[in-house]
Amino acid sequence: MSTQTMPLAKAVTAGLRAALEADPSVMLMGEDIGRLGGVFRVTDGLQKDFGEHRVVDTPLAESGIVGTAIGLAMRGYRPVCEIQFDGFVFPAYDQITTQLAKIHNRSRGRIQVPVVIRIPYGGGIGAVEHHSESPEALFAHTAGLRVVSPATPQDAYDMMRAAVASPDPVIFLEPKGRYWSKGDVDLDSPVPSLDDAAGPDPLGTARVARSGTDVTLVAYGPTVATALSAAEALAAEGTSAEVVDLRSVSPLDVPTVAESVRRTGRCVVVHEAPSFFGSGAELAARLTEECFYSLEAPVLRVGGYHAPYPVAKLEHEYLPSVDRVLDAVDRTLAH
Amino acid sequence: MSTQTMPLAKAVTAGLRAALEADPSVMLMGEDIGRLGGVFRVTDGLQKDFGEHRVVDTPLAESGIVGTAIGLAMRGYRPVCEIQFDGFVFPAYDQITTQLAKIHNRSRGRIQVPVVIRIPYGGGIGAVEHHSESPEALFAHTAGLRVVSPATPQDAYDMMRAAVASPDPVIFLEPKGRYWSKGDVDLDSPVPSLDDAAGPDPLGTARVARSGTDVTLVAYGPTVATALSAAEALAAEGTSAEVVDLRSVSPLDVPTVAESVRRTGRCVVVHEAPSFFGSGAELAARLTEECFYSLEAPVLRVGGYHAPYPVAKLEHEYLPSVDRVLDAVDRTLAH
Amino acid sequence: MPHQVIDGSDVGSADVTPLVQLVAPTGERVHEPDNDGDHPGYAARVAHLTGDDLRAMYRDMVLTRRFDDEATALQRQGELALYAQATGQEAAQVGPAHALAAPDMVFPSYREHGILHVRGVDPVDRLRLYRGQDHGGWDPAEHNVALYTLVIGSHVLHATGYAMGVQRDGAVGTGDPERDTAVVACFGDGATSQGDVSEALVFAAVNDAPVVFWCQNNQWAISEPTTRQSSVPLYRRGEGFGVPSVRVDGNDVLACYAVMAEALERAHAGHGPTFVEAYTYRMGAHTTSDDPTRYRERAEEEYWRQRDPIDRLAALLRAEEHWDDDWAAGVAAEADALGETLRAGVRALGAPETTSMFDHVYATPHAQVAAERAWFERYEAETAEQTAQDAETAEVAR
Amino acid sequence: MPHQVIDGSDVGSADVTPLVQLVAPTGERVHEPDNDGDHPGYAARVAHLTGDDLRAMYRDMVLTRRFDDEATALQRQGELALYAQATGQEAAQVGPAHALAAPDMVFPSYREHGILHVRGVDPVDRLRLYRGQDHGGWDPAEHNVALYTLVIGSHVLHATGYAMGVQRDGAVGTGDPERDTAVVACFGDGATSQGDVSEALVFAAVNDAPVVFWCQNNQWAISEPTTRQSSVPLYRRGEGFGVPSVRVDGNDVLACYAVMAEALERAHAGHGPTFVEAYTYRMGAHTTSDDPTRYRERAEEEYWRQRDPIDRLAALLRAEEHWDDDWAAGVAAEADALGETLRAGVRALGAPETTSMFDHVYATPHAQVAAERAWFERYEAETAEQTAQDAETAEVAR
Ligand SMILES: Cc1ncc(C[n+]2csc(CCOP(=O)(O)OP(=O)(O)O)c2C)c(N)n1
Ligand SMILES: Cc1ncc(C[n+]2csc(CCOP(=O)(O)OP(=O)(O)O)c2C)c(N)n1
Ligand SMILES: [Mg+2]
Ligand SMILES: [Mg+2]
Repeated sequence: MSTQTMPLAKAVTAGLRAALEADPSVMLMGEDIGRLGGVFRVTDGLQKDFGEHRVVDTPLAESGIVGTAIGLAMRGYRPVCEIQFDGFVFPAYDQITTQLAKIHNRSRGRIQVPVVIRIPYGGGIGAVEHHSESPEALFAHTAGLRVVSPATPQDAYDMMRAAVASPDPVIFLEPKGRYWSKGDVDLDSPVPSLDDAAGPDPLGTARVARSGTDVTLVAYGPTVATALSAAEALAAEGTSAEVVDLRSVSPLDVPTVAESVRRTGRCVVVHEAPSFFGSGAELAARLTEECFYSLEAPVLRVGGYHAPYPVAKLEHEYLPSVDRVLDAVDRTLAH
Repeated sequence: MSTQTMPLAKAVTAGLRAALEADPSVMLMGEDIGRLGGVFRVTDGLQKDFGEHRVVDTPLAESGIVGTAIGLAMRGYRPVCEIQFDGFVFPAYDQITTQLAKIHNRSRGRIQVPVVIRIPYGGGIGAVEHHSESPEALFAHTAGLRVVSPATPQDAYDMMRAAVASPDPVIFLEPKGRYWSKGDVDLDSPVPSLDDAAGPDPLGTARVARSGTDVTLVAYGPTVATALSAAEALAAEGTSAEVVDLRSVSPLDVPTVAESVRRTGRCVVVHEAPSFFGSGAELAARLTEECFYSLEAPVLRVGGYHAPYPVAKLEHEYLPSVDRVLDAVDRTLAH
Repeated sequence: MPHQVIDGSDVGSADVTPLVQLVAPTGERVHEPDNDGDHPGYAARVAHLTGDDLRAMYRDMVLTRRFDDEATALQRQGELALYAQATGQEAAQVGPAHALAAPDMVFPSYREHGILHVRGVDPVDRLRLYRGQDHGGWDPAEHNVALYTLVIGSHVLHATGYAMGVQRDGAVGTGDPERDTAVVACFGDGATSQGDVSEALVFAAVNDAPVVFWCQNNQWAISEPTTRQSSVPLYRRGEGFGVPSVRVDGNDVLACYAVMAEALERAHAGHGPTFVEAYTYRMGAHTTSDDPTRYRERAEEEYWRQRDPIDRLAALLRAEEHWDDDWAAGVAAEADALGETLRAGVRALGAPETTSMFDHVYATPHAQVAAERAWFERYEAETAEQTAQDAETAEVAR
Repeated sequence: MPHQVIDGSDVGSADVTPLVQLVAPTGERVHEPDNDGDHPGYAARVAHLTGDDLRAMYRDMVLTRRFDDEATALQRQGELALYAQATGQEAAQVGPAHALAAPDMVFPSYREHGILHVRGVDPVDRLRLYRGQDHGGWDPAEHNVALYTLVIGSHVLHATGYAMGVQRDGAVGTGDPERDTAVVACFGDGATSQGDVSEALVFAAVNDAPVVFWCQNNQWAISEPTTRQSSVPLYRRGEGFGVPSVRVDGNDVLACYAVMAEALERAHAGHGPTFVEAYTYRMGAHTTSDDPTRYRERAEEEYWRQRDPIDRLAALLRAEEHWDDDWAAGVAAEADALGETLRAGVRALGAPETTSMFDHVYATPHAQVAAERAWFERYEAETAEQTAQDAETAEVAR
């Protein structure tokens, strides 16, 4: 049996290893990903096993990493770039937004740029400035990028392989605060296919993580566990919460969430990124359009504040907590 | 009498001129803003009048422009940076997001970085790739920045002076498709004060551009004129539309819009930027929270599509048109 | 690297830094001293070029110039949204293009009409972008020419990454001319200020990537002279990153050919990148939207008109008796034919399908695009129906 | 610029590029030939330093080392979230800091503990960031030291812009030492790859900005050796941009002082920027989170431990008879006292007010912040009340 229990970080490693083994055009690029194995050790051992030409320690320049990855992709490679921390993706923002996202379109489909940008993101690890941010909305607004975040080791493994297989660029957000959370991973699970237009989108389909009837909690990445804990607490109080793990921020699987909200009539979206102009806004707008007559209360949002991510000593006041989710559920039930 | 009729572009020029005259620490920086007067001639004549040290032709490097502007601000200057076109702001995105937006906070209020980033934005001028985009949502999500866009020559003049006077960084989005639209400008209007915490926020207060009772149209920058034309057409059909010109995207003047929506019960938000993760999403989410029991229909959005801004030959299919606004109003009235 | 040291005061009004020159403005060959070391001198690199070769270069330069004139006229007639001329830079484009081997890949900026012409990219396709009809226009794989990139400097990193891919494919240092591949990144003087260009030099240098940084210093970045971008000649930029660098007279097609040939040889052999500053002049406006009278002197333009690269090659052809009036008339006729093809072809380019704006946003289905496309198709159909109905009603009422 | 050419093989294991050195690792002065031209030689720039001056440098280096040790211990005890040692780089920090004039402004990266110490930034304040208690920690205006910047390279542009402001203020070339102002941008070998650093060189060069690019090449950017960032010695980077450049032995405090003194003189006089590569070694881990055993050899660390900059200065002091055991004991006692201050001070730093995360987001009122702050205050109050009620209920139930 190939099912193993492992932390989420190691499931990403396993996904990368599987991708490197399956396809010689796959390569990894980033700062310190070689001998060091990355600051989170996600690429640990991969340079030793696949060589310096496939697991590349790059110069300290994020625009250069993504820009050269684009060139490599044009030559037929499938580069997976590691950005060391969320706050350091911005030097590469131009290459991602004006180039990576647009080249397939610019070429009218003649060129594919299958680049994956791995970003350990989110807070809760007691870090200094720029090491705890959640930039998903800043990528989702730009067409041409897929933006995903796994919440479980199995999804980390499956989604990483699907991301590498994707002909479209993928912003792969790894919830670093959950890197050490363990779960079972079936290492023999098939690589989800992206070619089947009729089938479900393997990178864009939400997952009902817990069924419920009274309220829908929507989360992704690091807040799925928060939402599940909140659902647990609510169950103890007699409220049945459904938890939807989005997995993807672009596209959003609105049908799955809307189906849930039509049943429960209430919805709370939970993410670490600031609420203002965040994923919760898009979801709330969309759900209100789709479920107007089913909603008993406005879709509520529990997210970060419109402030720079605070100092580590305050991050637990900033991050969406179980208590804040419960508070929002109370408010939505009070309607 | 100091009221003159002038196109919006010239009202920006007048605002810059007034700011340069009023405060010797004000300076302009950008590519081709000197002898050429900028590709839109917005800075025409200013280098001649204020010298090469106050109106600076910079090297061709947007990160360098914003990064050195930050340093100049730290030394007590008030730089106004011109980004030549919307699509070229991204090389400066890191400096704007991780530095400009955060330095005041990082220093716990000890340092102010009063930098204005002028960006001619939006479409409709038949331009090539990267010359017609609307990046406001990509700035509004980041705390520490003000994001504004004037729709009239008077506002362009007043808001430019307020932006330069602002101790906070301002992303100043100039609707380039309306650069040649004329209006009256009172050149003696006082510079709006930003110090008065009790008074209305001179950079963050919406304006009711037309009163109405049946539906609220919310717009800013280039789409205000579109919304007004739609309101005109609706009036002919017997529907009374109120038009709110937001003027600011961060902050959003939710109270003004909510007050309107509580009266009309219906709302359509119109902007050129893609709807997905756009300003309309935030507004819809917020208005639904604030006006849940007043809304007769979901807040609808008329915006750009989730696709790169198209080739010039198709831009009028992409841009929110009067017809598309009318269609959305029909849909909201059908609820 | 051998540097041919010639007093540049003849070609640069202000800048007197030495640069490689093989043909003087008068059309005579410049005699280059023999080189020490392993590398042939630059003159040796053009010694094999026959009269036919030189005439082919001349033809390409003339056709490139005509392309510019026709495109400019089409823009004036409203057929193009914009156009950026290469006029004055034909030697700096046709010269290097003639030195390229078939597998070599070029990453142009937006003004490399001469290179695209030599590589065989269809002339009408080359104007799709400027017509506002396409963001690209041709298939990069067909002629090994990447698409134009309008964000200054970005593609220089793509070229470098592509070259890193070439290395991984083992397509350098094999000695097989059908196999060994170099990559050329074209950019301007202004572009050298962009961080991306510097980062490309870093990546190319530490990886020994087979890339040639071909910088056409046409002395202007829109309205800004090169002195706003650098206080020293631009070719020195490469050296600071460990990339061998050379400055060439960009109005001397043979010197450009020779310098590119050397750089390609290095790249093909697996010896890494080269940085070239081709010192030339943008004789026209930045684009059809630009007005150079606002920022530069007529005298300067006149000075450079006297140093037209096409005239220089014509002078060489005459001096070396390769010129032939019948042949020249044939080239002129070809240019006329090109003009006609272009006018007819551009006018025939229709507008793309409206729904095409939803095409190729992703290579795989994406729910948001699918939903918006479906909405748009419904909306378009309804609008069309409404328009038809309105017309009918109007008909009936009449 | 005079380049003191010394065989560097003694200080660099792999790299044998010449570099300025005034004190040999054994503690003897290196005899520098007289310079031609207007500039004094580097040795002349340290000739005025007295025994007291040298002892002051030694003291600052020892206190900087102790600061590192104490901060590292505090991190291990859980009092700091993270810490980045300067150990091994004391000469490359204390040397230049001693050369600074009062009005000069320093833009540090995140490892410049030696510079901050010399400039007088409060030691406890210097650890607020690393405690996760503040994103900054001190008032930049108080000691002319900007805040630490964690996005590699960004602040090098800020320094350049600040220097452009200095020029506009007329605070260069006045000859008045209280007025003439230079700006120092500190960054590492890894940072040189960032586009922002190159752009800063562009802006500084074309504007003749009074900025010194002080690059401490400590041979590692976390796990990557400098060969991953450049194929040539880093000091050459500046030259490619037209910025005079020099390489100095970063473990020789006098050479660092002298080279900085020259660069400052140039900046103060209005003669523009200088690029300095201070060739040194990061003796410790990158930060307390790092594990260098994964990527470098013990032998290399040992090699450099033998070349400790503090030992070198001690040897010089001994060789020139400035050493005094009582004085040395005094310095050690001072270091002990610093340790105590630090331990007590850091432990006493409370957590900030929870609502402080809404402070200073903007300097002016902003509706979104105001609304969220109001919500948070209500929520906090309710939660507190709820907790109190729960406690009461529990009390009653008992
Ligand atoms: C990132 C970016 N900033 C600004 C522009 C606007 N722009 C287009 S061309 C140009 C000047 C380019 O000068 P140069 O690199 O010398 O090339 P040339 O046009 O002279 O061939 C500028 C500023 C752009 N296209 N991209
Ligand atoms: C833009 C950016 N990318 C990545 C990082 C993560 N990071 C922090 S320090 C460092 C290495 C810096 O090396 P160097 O510039 O040599 O300075 P040193 O730490 O050796 O003093 C890296 C990659 C960062 N802080 N900023
Ligand atoms: Mg140019
Ligand atoms: Mg280092």
